[in-house]
Formats: sequence, structure tokens, C-alpha cells
Amino acid sequence: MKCKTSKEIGGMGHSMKRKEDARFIQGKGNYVDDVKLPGMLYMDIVRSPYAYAKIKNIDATKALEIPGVIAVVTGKDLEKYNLHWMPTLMSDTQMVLPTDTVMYQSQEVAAVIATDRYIARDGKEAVMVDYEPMDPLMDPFKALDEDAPVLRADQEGKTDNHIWHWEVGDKEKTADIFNNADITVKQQMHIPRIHVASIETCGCVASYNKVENHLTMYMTTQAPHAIRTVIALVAGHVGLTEERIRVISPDIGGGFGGKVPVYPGYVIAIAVSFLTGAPIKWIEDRSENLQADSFARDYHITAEMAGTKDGKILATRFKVLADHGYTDASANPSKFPTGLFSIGTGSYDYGAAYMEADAVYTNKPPGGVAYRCSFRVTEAVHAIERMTDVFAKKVGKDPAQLRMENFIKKDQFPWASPTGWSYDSGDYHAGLQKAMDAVGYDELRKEQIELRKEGKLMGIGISTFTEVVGAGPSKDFDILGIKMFDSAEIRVHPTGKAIARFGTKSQGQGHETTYAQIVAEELGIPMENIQIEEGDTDTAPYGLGTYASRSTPTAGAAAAMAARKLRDKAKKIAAYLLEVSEEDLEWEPGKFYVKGAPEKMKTIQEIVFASYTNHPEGMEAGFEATHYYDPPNLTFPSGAYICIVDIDPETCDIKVRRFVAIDDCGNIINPMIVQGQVHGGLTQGIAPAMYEELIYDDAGNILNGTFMDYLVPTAVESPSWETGHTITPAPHHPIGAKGVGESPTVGAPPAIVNAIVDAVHHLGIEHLEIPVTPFKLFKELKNVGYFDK
Amino acid sequence: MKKITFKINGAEHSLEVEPRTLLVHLIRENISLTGTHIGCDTSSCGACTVLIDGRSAKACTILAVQIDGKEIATVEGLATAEGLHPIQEGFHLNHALHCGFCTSGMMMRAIELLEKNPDPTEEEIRWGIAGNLCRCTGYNNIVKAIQWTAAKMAGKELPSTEPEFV
Amino acid sequence: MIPEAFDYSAPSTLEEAFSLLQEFGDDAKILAGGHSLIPMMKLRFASPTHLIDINNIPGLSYIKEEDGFLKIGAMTKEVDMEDSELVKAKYHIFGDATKLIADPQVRNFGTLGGNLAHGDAANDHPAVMIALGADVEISGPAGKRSVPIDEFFHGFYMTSVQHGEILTEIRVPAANGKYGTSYHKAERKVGDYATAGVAIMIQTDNNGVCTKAGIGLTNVNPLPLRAKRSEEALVGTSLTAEDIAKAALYASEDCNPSTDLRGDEEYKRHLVGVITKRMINKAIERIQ
Amino acid sequence: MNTKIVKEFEIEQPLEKVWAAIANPEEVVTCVPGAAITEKTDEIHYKGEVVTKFGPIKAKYAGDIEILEMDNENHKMVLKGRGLDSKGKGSADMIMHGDAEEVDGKTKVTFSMDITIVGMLAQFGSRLINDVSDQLINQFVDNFKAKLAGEEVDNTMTGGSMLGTVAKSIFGRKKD
Repeated sequence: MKCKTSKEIGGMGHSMKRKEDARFIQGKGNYVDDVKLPGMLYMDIVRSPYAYAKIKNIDATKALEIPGVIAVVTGKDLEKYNLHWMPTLMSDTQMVLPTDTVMYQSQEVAAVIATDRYIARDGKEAVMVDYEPMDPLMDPFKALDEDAPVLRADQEGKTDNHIWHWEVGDKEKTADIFNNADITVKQQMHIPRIHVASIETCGCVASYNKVENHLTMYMTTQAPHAIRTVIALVAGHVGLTEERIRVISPDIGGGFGGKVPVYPGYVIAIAVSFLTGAPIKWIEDRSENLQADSFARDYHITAEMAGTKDGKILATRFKVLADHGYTDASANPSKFPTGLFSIGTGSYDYGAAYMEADAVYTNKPPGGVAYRCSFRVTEAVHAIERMTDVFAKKVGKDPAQLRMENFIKKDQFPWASPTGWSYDSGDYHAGLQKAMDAVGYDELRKEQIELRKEGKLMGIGISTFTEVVGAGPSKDFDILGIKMFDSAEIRVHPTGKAIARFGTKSQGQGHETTYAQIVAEELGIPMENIQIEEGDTDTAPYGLGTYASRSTPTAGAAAAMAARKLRDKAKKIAAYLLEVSEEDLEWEPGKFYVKGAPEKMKTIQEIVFASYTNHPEGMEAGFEATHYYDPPNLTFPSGAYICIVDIDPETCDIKVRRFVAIDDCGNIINPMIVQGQVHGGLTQGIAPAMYEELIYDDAGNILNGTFMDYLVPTAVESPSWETGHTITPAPHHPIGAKGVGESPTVGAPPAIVNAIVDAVHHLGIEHLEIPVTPFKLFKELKNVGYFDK
Repeated sequence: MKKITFKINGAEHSLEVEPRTLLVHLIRENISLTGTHIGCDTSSCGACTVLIDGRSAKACTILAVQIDGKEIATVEGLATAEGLHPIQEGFHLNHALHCGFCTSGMMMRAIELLEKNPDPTEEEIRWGIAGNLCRCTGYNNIVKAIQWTAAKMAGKELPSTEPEFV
Repeated sequence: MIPEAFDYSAPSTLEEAFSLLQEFGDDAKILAGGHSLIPMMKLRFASPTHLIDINNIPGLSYIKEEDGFLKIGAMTKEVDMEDSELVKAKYHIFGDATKLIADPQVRNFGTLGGNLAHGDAANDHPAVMIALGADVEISGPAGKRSVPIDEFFHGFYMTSVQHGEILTEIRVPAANGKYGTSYHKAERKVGDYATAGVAIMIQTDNNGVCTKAGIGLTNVNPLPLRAKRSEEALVGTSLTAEDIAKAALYASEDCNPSTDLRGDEEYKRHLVGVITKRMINKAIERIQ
Repeated sequence: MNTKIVKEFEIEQPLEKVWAAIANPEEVVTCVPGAAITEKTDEIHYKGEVVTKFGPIKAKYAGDIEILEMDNENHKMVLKGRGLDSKGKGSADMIMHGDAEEVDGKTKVTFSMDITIVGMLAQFGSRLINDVSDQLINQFVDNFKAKLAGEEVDNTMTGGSMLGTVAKSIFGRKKD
């Protein structure tokens, strides 16, 4: 990688070691459960064993008799303050605590406040709730039946369980192509409900100061500013207006989208702190986290592809049924009920597509968060990448070759997709070729033929995906009306050291290092001397937070733009100090010098010092700039992944032999961190492909609500990943970067499934639903008579 | 209440605890060493891993009363006046942590692993940390960090800590 | 997740432990490794009023060959089995099994006695001990008694260990002659309970004729199961592929697995067949 | 979660004697491990409780039983049962079809139960439910046979010795 700065400055392209590591490796991180305040009380939450039931009575007598139990709060209590319901990001409503009906198993029913977490837990056990259970509605398809119970009777005039219908593309044109195409293929697929399961669960300490009428909210949030605004919207009517709220997002133990929503526990904690004047700590258990916090995915997709018999893709058609649980609490931009699902035409050059989706209510927990993915892109990528393989098998073409023949070409960018996107840049052929070379594709295909003769099952799977991240341009993207810009504020101190603050919030992405590198790149101040701060709404500029791989595309750009404002100022000061005109100056990282006379120069440190001590007349003193970056377009990272699996023909165990991932995320700020993100994203890709799924039964029970049964991969399940990159800079982005944190999670599952299907396709298997477990594979092989021989 | 006496990171403590107090809460709440974390209820995740008399243990599944007379080591005790413990260096240099939440437990586990097997294969490392979940890193660099630490502790030539990302 | 309050005692002799069990009655529970009991207590599935921690009782942790037996103290930890040179040299089955039990931290505390006394057919050692033909020594105020492993498991979480008693030793007939053992379980991910597990012990004479066979099955039956017909199908044969296939088939027929998240009955029977075949072969390979 | 359990057994007793016992909930319940009837509300409604104990796990259910159908002529019955965990952690519902017929002078009894379990037991104990219910039913059958044969039946679930037969074998051994 070419770097413009020296390693000492540590600008873009250097694999700088992370600045944030020091505290984490010494046990000095500060996570929310580490926050301890004087007089703090603890909250535990009573939850419903039923998925759908009327609450007949809540008896807290026994709980209140326990020494140390301070209060038991119910929906009826919150109702007095009109705090029993709250809005969701998708303009639906969600219960904080129910007054009469519970809508999913493990829903919050009452909160117990006590002097210590052990006593709070005892109190929870002693609250007796009398329920009248009803038959839950668990199947999203049945939710649309005419005789289905109307779950959201609280919504005036609601007569069914349908939430919304969405569509994009040209329905007629697509239908026309399908009607006339040589070949059409169709596949039903379910992208199951999964859970981000960050190792830190969610929690908060709500601390309301009655005297000052001020709330400090320490919480695990990926979007502290947005949360502050939401709290003000929910609680403004009781006097908690936005200037009286400070949200602090301390170190976060993994987010992946699960820490974007506002959960009822946060609101209850705030309400209780407001009423008691004591700080309230609430930390979820793992089982509560898995059973009640926002899910991801849960799309039932009917996917179709039309093409020519020699393998040219002509059109696609996707129909989605989205199971949202009892409320639509998706974390999507307001105008995008299906997120960015419409990216589902993928990396391929064809002109017609039609996609539609319907969302329904069921008796499951609400949600619709990302799981390390940009708003619903994983679902879209799975559909298109699976269909590309289904189509390739149908026309009898090698899936790599078919992809190569259908890719959008490098010179076709910016490319207008049939669903309305303008892809910024890409070189898909180069990516796939690099992956094929790295893995030894042709040799593997030969090996596969040989192995098959011996009855061995080996498969090769490809995924060549296009992501869409960095939301987003303000003309289309907002959350609750707030445009999805992001911000950076850089303040350089007189001695040339800086602090930069951001509206985003790292949950492990390494912002303290990479943002410093961006500023170092632009200003030439060594990254070591640039302090990065995020997560405190009192000090950081307003921003929409970190999710959907948006930090580098938005806040990273803001950092570069703010730094460039400062460099412009530096140039003026340098010209003044060197007594030349600005046009006579040249910049090289860390200094301005006079053209043709490099010895006549001023370092950035000298210039900054002058801005405080000797600034030109008429110029504002100090060295500080802020930028709110409104991206002109989204960014479109891409990747070419190849997975090799070996399957035990008797036990159906699936072993990932190799996995090669070539990512293109545009210009790279820190290769070490990008690679680390890819590794992690890949493991969160194999997870839903082979292990994870939230399983509910017809009675409404979640059957795997702990880490004993919700199967997060360990180092044993996770293969040794092989990674690499190509670079196609984002032309519209100040530093040409695209974002990468989620690409691998988006791109890996279809590569894995395509490999597994490839290994057994000759036995008569066309498709396998994720997670592909040995058990599931066994059943499919059994069905096609494989074990009869 | 039961009175227990124990050492944490060399310092002796003597205090009264309820028998049901979990070791992880003793460490985090009573002793205020918050580097040891809690990630699950079922001793599945390993975020709470500490050493009890040198053996790696999940502190969420051990009672505080069980450590009477024993010696506990937590992440806070790893670095000395001379500097970081090799495992800390290894994790930092090899980018073996992202959010940092699993890191303490992962390192404490790795210390015992290397103590028993100073030159582990990749396979042995992966099985050796099978009781510790990491949601961020994909484990590649954790394996690399442990291999690096093994080399460092054995005084061998140190593997490169540059990413092989081409 | 926090357990309900309880009292705690850590006796330093067995006698003391017996009298505590007597004193506190039915709601007192023995704490050995605790890695099954404490999670249950945290989930408040189990709420004993008194825990009697037997970790401080000396003399319950050892691995030795004596009087024709491999004697294992009940408080011997999984990790000690993994590390034991004696076990590594002669009883390969324990190396196979312990590696697949939970994870290293849990194995640092989990005990063999606890694994058996918990009375869970999903645990691994029950099948291992069935294959090896172990006897279990149970101590109580009235003295010691020995129970053959086949009579030890009575129901879900129920064994021959009566309230007031403590499992103190496991005795495995010592390896002798041509002797090979093996264990494997299919699991959804590392450390999981078995989807299906098979433990094998094979002895042959010098001509390769099977003189003794032990086959135990994990988590495919309400109780840990001895695959008797499979054993009989092997004894007296020269262990040809055909004999082994027959034994594997019988094992898959004779177990009685339940459908759960790990798989359905058909799949588990299938796995039992495949693993039985493979483990018999592995045990044969290991015959020294 | 939903489980269907079908159990068939034969008793060497005349049909009418067996049916008389089966058709009387107060009699039947004395054979159900851990169960007791606490109140007869009316002819078809009963209240009861079940205390179960498996190793360290103890649970208490308060139950309602309703006789939906009692056909003494054809020896068929349908019961509805509902048990509520005493700690509010969930419940179990059951519809049981029972019938008895004469076969070669013996009586063949068939029970078919559709059980729906909701709450913590279903969440955490799903892998146990089939095995455990099997165990309980076998115990019930043993108790029931014993009762009809005029033997004393102890249906409590205490200590580690839920099964009378188990206890017998152990203590029998001890005397050896």
C-alpha cells in the first residue's frame, strides 16, 4: 500500500497499532456495568412466560416485603405519566411496560428496584403475575389469514396484521422479460431470525438529578445523539427537554446493530430515576438479551431469476414476507421500510427488476436490526447470490464464469441499477479473478471431479456481492426526520496536539486509531498526538452514530473535511509567517514550504502555535474546525469470496476447508484494522450460515434463548480466514474510502451455502436453507435417497 | 454471611460474603476490579475467566466462598512495573482485540494454555480457547497473538505482526 | 443471573459431610465441580437451601492402577484425566471424551464423580463407564458399597446415590492384554452436549478374536445405554467389517433418542450407527 | 412446545374394575407421581397440585382438571388439565384421551396426551421433556397396576428415590 505520510505521522495506509488497546488489555476499559454512582439502585425486570396473554393482575406484595426492595413498577404506574408506550424508529409504537396485554415471551412486565442486584433478582422472583394466556400467532404466513387474531387492537381501526407494503422496480417490464425468457428459476428461501449477541449485553445507568433537573444517561448505545433526541421526544412532556439530557456511551462491548434501538429497560430506568432521584442501573442477562432484544433478518423470500440459455441474466423478481414481531421496531432510515434491500440486483448488469415486501405482526419480539450489516443488505445479497448459483446450475455453467459474464464492467460506473441506485465504482472482474487465483480455482474444480469419483463430497462456493453503505445523502436518508449526516470537530492545542470529537461511536471498530490517522493524513500531525473522543453528547458534535458501515463514509469524511478547513487556515498563517502569498506555498504532510525553496518552511506545529500566539490580523484566533458531512451518494463496497467445503458423507458434518475473501472497500485507512474487521465479519457470516437461528415453537416459546443453545461460533468452528483486497476508490468521497465493517457478514453466507449446495447438487439437492446444519443436510440427503444406496 | 480470606493479584483480602455471591461479582463489586466481565449466564462465553491458583476458571460459575484461602489472578495484575505481560503485548501487536470485552478472559485463558503447552499448534490454540467467545475478531488474530506470545516467552524469533492483507 | 440464597458448608472429612447431609436433609446438595449445579441455581431451576462443598475433603482425587483396577477418585477433575500420563498411555477413551466435554475452564473444575452423579444421560462419562464396565463406589454413614455402572442410573437426574451418600470412587477394570478404547460424540459446536455419542472398549485374544466388548451410548436414550446386542455381535468374532456393521446397526436400532434441537430420532439413530462403526475401528486400531 | 405422548398398557384386571378406577380422578391421582387433588369444585372440576423433583430441580404446579367427556358405556374419557408453575414461570396444558377395552380377559388401557408447555421449562428443559414424561408415565402405570392389585402406593417424589421400584432395588441390594 502506498502511503503519503511517514510512519511517524501515521496517516492513511499505515497499519498503526491501535491506541485504544492500552486500556482494554489492562482491564481498564469502562463499560456500562463498570459505572458505579453513589446511592445507585439496581433494576431487574419481570418478564412474561407467555407469548400472548392478558395480564389479569400483578401482585407485588411479597416482593415489596423483601428488605431492600424499594419499588415495583408496572405499566399502570408508567401510564400515569404517559410513558407506557414509546415510538419506534419506524413510526410504530412499542410498549415500555404493558398495562393489559403481553405480546411475546420474555416481554417486560414489571420492574423491581432494589438496593442491590441480588435483592432485585429476589424481588423479581417474588412478583406474582396472573395471566390469561391466548393462542399466539407465530407464523407470519398465518398472520395474513382472514381469521387471524388482530394483534395490534391498540391501533385504531386495525383489522389485520399487515404492517406495510413496499415495492420498487418496474413490475411490467420485469414480468414481460420473465414471460419471454428462455430460462426462469425460482427459489423460496428464509433468512432466519438471528441475534447479534455482542458479548456485552445491553444496559444503562440512568441518573436524574432533581435539583438540577438534569439526566445523565450512561448506556450501551451506538447512536448517543439520536438517543438524546428520542429521550427528549418521549419525556419532554415531563420536563426532560433536550438540553437537560446528557447521554454518555462508554466503551461498548460490541454492537453490530443490537445497540441502536431504545429498549424498554432504558426508559423504565429513566422513569424510575426521575421518580426516585436515585441513579438506576439496569444490566441485561444474556438470556434476556437473546430473548427480548431486537432480532435481525427474518425475511421469507421468494426469489426468481430470468435469463438466456447461455447464461445471461435478464431480470430478477423478489417477493418478501417480513416477520416483524409485534411492532415494527426496525432500525432503518425513515423512508426505507425494507432498509436497503433493493440493492438485491447485486453486481450484475441487467436492466429489469421488481421487488416487493409485506410486513406482518406476530407474537415475537420486535426488532429488525442489522447484525453487522447495512439495513437488510444481507437478505438481498443472499437472495441474489443464491439465485445466481441456482441459475448457473440450471444453465449448466460454471458459477465463476457465469458471474464474470454478467458483471457490471469497470467502465460502466457510475452504474444506474434497475432499482434506482447509482453504484459509485467497482472492479468486480478484478476481485473475482484475484480470489480465484488465490484459491486455485481451476485446480479445485479438477480435484472436485476426482473426489466425486471416490464418492467424496466437496464443494466450491462463490459470492461476489455489492454492499451499499454510508447512509446517507440527506435528500433520502433520515431517522425520525434527522438527516443522516455525520460530524467531526477538530481542536488543535497551541503545542500542536489535537483532540477530535465525533458524532459516531466505536464499538470495537478502532475509531480512536483510524480517525486519528485521517486527521494525521490531512494535517501531518502525528496520529499519536491526536486524541479521539466520541460518545458524550455534551462534548461531541451531533451525529447519527455508528452502524451500517457508515462511520468512515460519513464521519471519516467529516474528519477529512474539517481537517482540510484547518489546512486552509494553516496555509494562510504559513503565508503570513513566511511572508509569501498562499499561491507560493506547497504542502507536504506536516509542513508548508515555499515553492522552489523547501528550506523556507513552517511545520504544522509552528503554524498552530502561531494561531494562538501570532495570528494574522483579521483572522480568528485558535485552530479549530467542525464539519457536518452530508454524503453526495452512498458508497458501494464489494467483495469476491470463495469457500471450499468438505462434507462427511456419513455424518454430514460440514468442514470449511478454505475461505478466501477479497474485499474492495476503496482506499484503506489502516490495513490491519480492515483485515481485522474482515476476519470478524466472516465469523459473523459463517454464524448464520451454519449455526445461528432463533427458534420459536407454535406455543410461542423461544427454544434457544441462552448461549447453550444459541450457537455462537468459537475458535474451533471459525475457519482460518484468508483475506486480501482490491482498491477502487469511492470517487465522491474525500478520502476515497467506502467502509468495510459489515461486508464480510453480508457476503460470506451465500459463499458458504453455495459451496455446500455445490457439494451435493449432483445428488439432487437444489437449495439448502440457512443455517445449514449437519442435521438439516442429513434430512435433505435422506429425502433424495442418498442413504438408500 | 461467611468470612473468606484470599489473595487477588498478590493483595490479601478478608471479608464477609453471602454464600451465593458469585466470584465474578466479588471481584467486580467488592474488590472493584472491573476488568473481568460478564457475558452470559451459563458459563458459555468465558468473558469472566480468571486464574484460581493458576487454573483458568469461569468466575460466574464459582462461588466466592469457594476461593477461601486461594489466590486469584485477574487481568489487572498482568502488567508489572517492568511493563506489559507478553500476552498483553501479543494481543496489542497482533490486533487480537476489537471491542475489548472478551479480551481479559481470553488473555487469562491463554496464559494457562501457554503455561501447560508452551509451543501450541494452531489447532491446539483453537481448542484451548474454545470456552471463550469473541464476537468481533473472527479469532484469526487471537490465534496469531497467542503464537506470538509463545515465541516471545520462549525467547524465540518473533513472528511478524504486520497484517498479511494484500 | 443470581441464585437464591442458601447456606454453605465446606466439611473437611466425609464423616462431617454425611452428618451435614443428615442435618440439612433433602434440600442440601453436594457441590463438587459445580458446573452443572451452579448454572441451574443461577437460572433458579434449582434452589437448594444448603450446599455442602466437598472440595476440601482430602483423598478424593487420584488416578491409580491397583488390584486390577484403574481407580479414579470421584473428585478427580477432567483436566487431571487429560493430563494423566497413565491415562494417556493406556486409556485413550478418556482423552477422546474429555476433549469434548464443555471447555478447558469447565474441565479445570468439573469432576468425574460429578459427571456421573448428576445422572444425566447427556453427560459423556456415563457411556464411557458403561463401555469400560466400571463400578461406582458410594459412601455413606453406614459404610461403602459398590454399584455396577449398569445399575447406577435410574432416571432423569437419578442415580443409586441416595440422599446422605456421596460417590467416592470409580473403578474401571484395568487395561490388560489386547485392549483398545475410543469415544466420540457428534455435537452442534464444541462443548455442546452430544447429539449422539458412542463409547467403545474392545479386547481381543492374540488371534484378533474379540473376547470382550463394551459399548455405551450418550444422549440417545432416557438413561445412559449399554448397546448389549452390539456387544454380543462382536464377542467371538474376528471383528470383520461385517461384524462391525452389524454391531453398528444394532446400536442404532436399540437406542431410543428423542427429537430435540440437535436432531430428530432418525438422524440420531443414523449417527449412532456411523459413530459406533467408526469408534469400533478406532478402538481396534488402538489395540496394542 | 407441543408434545404428544401415547401410552398403552395392559392390566390383568377386569375392564369394569379398571374403568371404575380410571374414571375417578380422585383415585387416579394417587398414582400420578407427585400429584394430589386438593379440591373437588363440582362433578367435573377439580383442583390439585403436582410437586416434581428431579435431582436438584424442584417444581410445584397448581392445577385445574376438567372432565370434558366421560363415557362409562364405551369406556372413553377426555380430560383437560392445566398446571401453573407456582413461581409464575410458565404452565402446562394437556388434553388427555383415555380409553379402556377388554382384550383376552385383560384390560388394555390407552392414554393419548397432547401437552403444550409454555415458559421456562419449555425454554430450558425441552431436551428433557420427552424423557421425563416417559419416566413419569411408566411410574404412573406401575403405581396404577399396584393399586388395582390392592398394594400400597406411595406417589410422592422425594429425595433421590422417586421410583418405588428403584428404592426397592437399592435398599434390597444394601441388605445383601
